[in-house]
Amino acid sequence: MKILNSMRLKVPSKSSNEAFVRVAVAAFAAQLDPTCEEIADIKTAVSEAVTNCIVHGYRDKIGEIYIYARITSDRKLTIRIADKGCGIENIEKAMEPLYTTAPEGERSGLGFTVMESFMDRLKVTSKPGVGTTVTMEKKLSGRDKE
Amino acid sequence: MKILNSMRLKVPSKSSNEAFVRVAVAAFAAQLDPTCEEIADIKTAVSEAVTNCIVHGYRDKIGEIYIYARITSDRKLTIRIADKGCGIENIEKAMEPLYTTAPEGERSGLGFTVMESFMDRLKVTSKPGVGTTVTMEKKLSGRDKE
Amino acid sequence: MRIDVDGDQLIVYLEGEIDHHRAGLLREEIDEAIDIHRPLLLTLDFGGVTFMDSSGIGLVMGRWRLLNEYGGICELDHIPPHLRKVMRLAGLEKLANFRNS
Amino acid sequence: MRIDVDGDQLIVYLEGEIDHHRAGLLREEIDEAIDIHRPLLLTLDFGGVTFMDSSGIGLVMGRWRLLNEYGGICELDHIPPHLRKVMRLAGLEKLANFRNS
Ligand SMILES: Nc1ncnc2c1ncn2[C@@H]1O[C@H](COP(=O)(O)OP(=O)(O)O)[C@@H](O)[C@H]1O
Ligand SMILES: Nc1ncnc2c1ncn2[C@@H]1O[C@H](COP(=O)(O)OP(=O)(O)O)[C@@H](O)[C@H]1O
Repeated sequence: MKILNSMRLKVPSKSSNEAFVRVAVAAFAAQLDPTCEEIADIKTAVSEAVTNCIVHGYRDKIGEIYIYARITSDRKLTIRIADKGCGIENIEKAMEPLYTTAPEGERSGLGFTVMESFMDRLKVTSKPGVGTTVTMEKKLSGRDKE
Repeated sequence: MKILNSMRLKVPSKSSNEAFVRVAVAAFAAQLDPTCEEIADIKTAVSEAVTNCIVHGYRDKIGEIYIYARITSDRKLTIRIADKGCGIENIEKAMEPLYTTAPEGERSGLGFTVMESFMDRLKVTSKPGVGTTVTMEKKLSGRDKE
Repeated sequence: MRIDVDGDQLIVYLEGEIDHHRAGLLREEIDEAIDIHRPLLLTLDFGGVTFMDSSGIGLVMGRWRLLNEYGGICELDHIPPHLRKVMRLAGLEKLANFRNS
Repeated sequence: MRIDVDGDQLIVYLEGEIDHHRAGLLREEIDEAIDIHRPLLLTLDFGGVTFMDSSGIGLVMGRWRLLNEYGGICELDHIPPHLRKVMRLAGLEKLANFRNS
């Protein structure tokens, strides 16, 4: 599969960047001429992943969030979002719907569930004390050209 | 001056990234709640700088374009756009209105002129064989909140 | 965001994008109004919402709990299609009443 | 992009964003039409253009030169405010006629 385009983005873990990153990734994905629903799906999944870096990964400190995105000739969008924060002890448990370690912050425990349902594929790798990387894939439908 | 937020973006020098980068920088600048005219100014200046990396810096090859943007507490947006391309021999001459080394590509020689007039400050540093860096600043007006 | 009081009912007209960044601010404003008026019915109107991630679910569940504490109920109104997709994941239909959706 | 022929006149309705990426594609299409019809008046209508950088100036100047070669003239119509800012930098008012702007 040929890589058609790619981008790397790095932002500090400030909550105002949740909106910025999801718009930036959506603008990147625009090259594949996605439908409105696909754009909304992508924005929502990206928002979840970035929020997790801010809320859980770096919790009370500011660190860097690393975003990589690429599109390939099979119309597949791959997004990788990583932090060098606290990491996850038990990934399987963390991915269970409604499981959250931050109920006091009114987290619903549905971030991973949203990422899984709105994208085609989700992979989470993490190491306590080292950081967390989330990789998501979505194949975009070919939209009819006017 | 306190740095409120910053972002680093890296994309290959493909012409489809002209649109992507200007939208991404505009989305970043949105935190300062700019006017429509300010957004248009920023997008146009960014488009010129990115196009120059693609058309002149890397000419017939693909290289990386490095974008850095930050906002400070005085509502100043700083944008740095750099390539590791061919560089510029004579910066002063290059910045003259209507001067272009690529008339065959229908370049108008107005890229730097646009950057200078649409932003408050423009600084160009370049070294032949090493690359070119363009730094632009614009102070955004405080818009009345509804 | 506009908040209307109508007898025992509090209607919150949400708008724009609801993410973690904004949910905190919204929560404060809504809870202040709940604290003052102690409504028996809280209506969260999503008609003007253009984006929402799971932070919005946290916002709804949190308010639902708050009203539940003193016997109030919560309903969601005018949910745009894409938000419904997120709400369905949360099973919110079982918690709060859906109207005009 | 729509291109209309009206006697000796060719009207090009430009739309969307004009940057270096798109200018190349637009140029090809417009020049093909010019080649076929040899218009005495080329009208570039910018009414539908939402963004333009100096690549658009190159596009206008290139077409202007092309028409000039055989005695045709060029006019620009419906230029949105922000585009006018770019056009003014280029002194395009002196080259082509501005209409409805
Ligand atoms: N980037 C991360 N760094 C550390 N822990 C994380 C990260 N992302 C998720 N987690 C852990 O996984 C749990 C579940 O995440 P998620 O499904 O997104 O729900 P929520 O964010 O609402 O808690 C979190 O509560 C947290 O403990
Ligand atoms: N990033 C760059 N790398 C190498 N040369 C550049 C770069 N940017 C500008 N130049 C040189 O400066 C000249 C003037 O640039 P500019 O004012 O943007 O006009 P134009 O892009 O239309 O030629 C270019 O023709 C080129 O020779």
